[in-house]
Amino acid sequence: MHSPDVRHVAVVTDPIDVVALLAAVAAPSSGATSLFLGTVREVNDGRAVTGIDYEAYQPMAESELRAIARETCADTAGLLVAVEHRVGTLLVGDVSVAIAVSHAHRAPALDGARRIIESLKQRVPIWKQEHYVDGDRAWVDPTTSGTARTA
Amino acid sequence: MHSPDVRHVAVVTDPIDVVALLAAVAAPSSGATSLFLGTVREVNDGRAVTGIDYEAYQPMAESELRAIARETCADTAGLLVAVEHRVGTLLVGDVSVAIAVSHAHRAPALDGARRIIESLKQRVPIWKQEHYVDGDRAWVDPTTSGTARTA
Amino acid sequence: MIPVLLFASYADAFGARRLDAPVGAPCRVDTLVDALRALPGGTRLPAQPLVAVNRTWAAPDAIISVGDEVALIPPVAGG
Amino acid sequence: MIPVLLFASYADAFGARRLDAPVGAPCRVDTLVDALRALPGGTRLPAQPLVAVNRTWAAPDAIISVGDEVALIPPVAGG
Repeated sequence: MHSPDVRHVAVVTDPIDVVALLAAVAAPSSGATSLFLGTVREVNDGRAVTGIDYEAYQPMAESELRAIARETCADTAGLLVAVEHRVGTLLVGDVSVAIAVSHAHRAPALDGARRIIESLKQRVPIWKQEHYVDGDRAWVDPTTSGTARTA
Repeated sequence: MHSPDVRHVAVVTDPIDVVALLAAVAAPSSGATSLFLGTVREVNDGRAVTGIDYEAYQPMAESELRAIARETCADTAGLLVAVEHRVGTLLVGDVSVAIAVSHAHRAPALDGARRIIESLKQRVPIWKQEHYVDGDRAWVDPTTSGTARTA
Repeated sequence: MIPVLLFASYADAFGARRLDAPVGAPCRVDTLVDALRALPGGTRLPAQPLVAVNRTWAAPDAIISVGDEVALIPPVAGG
Repeated sequence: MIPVLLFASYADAFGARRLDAPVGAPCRVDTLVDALRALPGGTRLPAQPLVAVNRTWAAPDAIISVGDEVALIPPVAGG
């Protein structure tokens, strides 16, 4: 399925280059760009977090991300999309996911970025294990609104 | 009115440094950042555009932008906001406005950026004169969904 | 005379970025607008142009005092 | 035996990132899950764990064929 509007999709281990992602959706026809960044924060569910290990089922994560991007572009003509998700050990403040969407007009660009992050959280096989200040670790399980402690 | 959540507001003539704006809203408490960029596009209302002159009532534009940022932060605890609007002669692809909003969670970050760009377009005294390929120029008048031709 | 700042299409209409409105302060905002409308180029103003006094939006019945910073604001088009 | 990929909390549960399910292909997805549940650590699986076949989400009644890439998918938590 050819889709030139999906400019870039990748699951990466290196830090995400946000400027490169914005450049990937830049076009003379674009009047608005929406960039969403997910970052590791220092507290989750009231516990102090020092970092997160992200793990992916790499080939399926990339194909699901690409499918989400294609479906979003198919529903809104003129969208350009670039997405990266990072895996590995991230520290507080690190960018875990970046979604760049451009369009001639602002509403489709803003709606597109929102749709992609919501879909990503529903169906892309990526997991995160939080590291806590006390040395404990737990896999985050959104289906139970919390975490499953390990070890 | 003291408002530490409004990290940065400015009307500038130099190119907008998007990375600096993102850094201005970075915080260990942030889990999501939404960046909105307005860019000059090559076509408006069916006419080929070569560039845009942006003009501002500089002190009022800054105070209105700051008021919008403060009101947005006042309504949603934990938002961090940074905004720049550029004035002067911009070419196709140049960033005219950048709005960075961060929050612990994604929905407030995304809603915040959208609210600020919508309010900006309603009440910040900034104007744009489009330059067309044929040499014509016109001030954009959103109240008539079009442009007022000059000279 | 009340000094008035002009911008964008209104500066083009009056051929100036600043002019003196032929009316004395204190006066209402809509009185100032009527005085501007009588000047050369003033017919190009819309029915109710926006006005800012001291960098804040002002209603038609707001009062302009001596020394206020007054600006006539064309339809805004930022972003 | 059907080889199955494991990730995250499921890899922790079984103590492996890949194992062979004691069931022959072709078989249904839910049959495979029942076979995994009988293995050491299998009681930690939820009632209906998600399964992907050839990197695509598979329903409980989907059929796994010889040579398919099968993965047991914990609740996803990307972003």
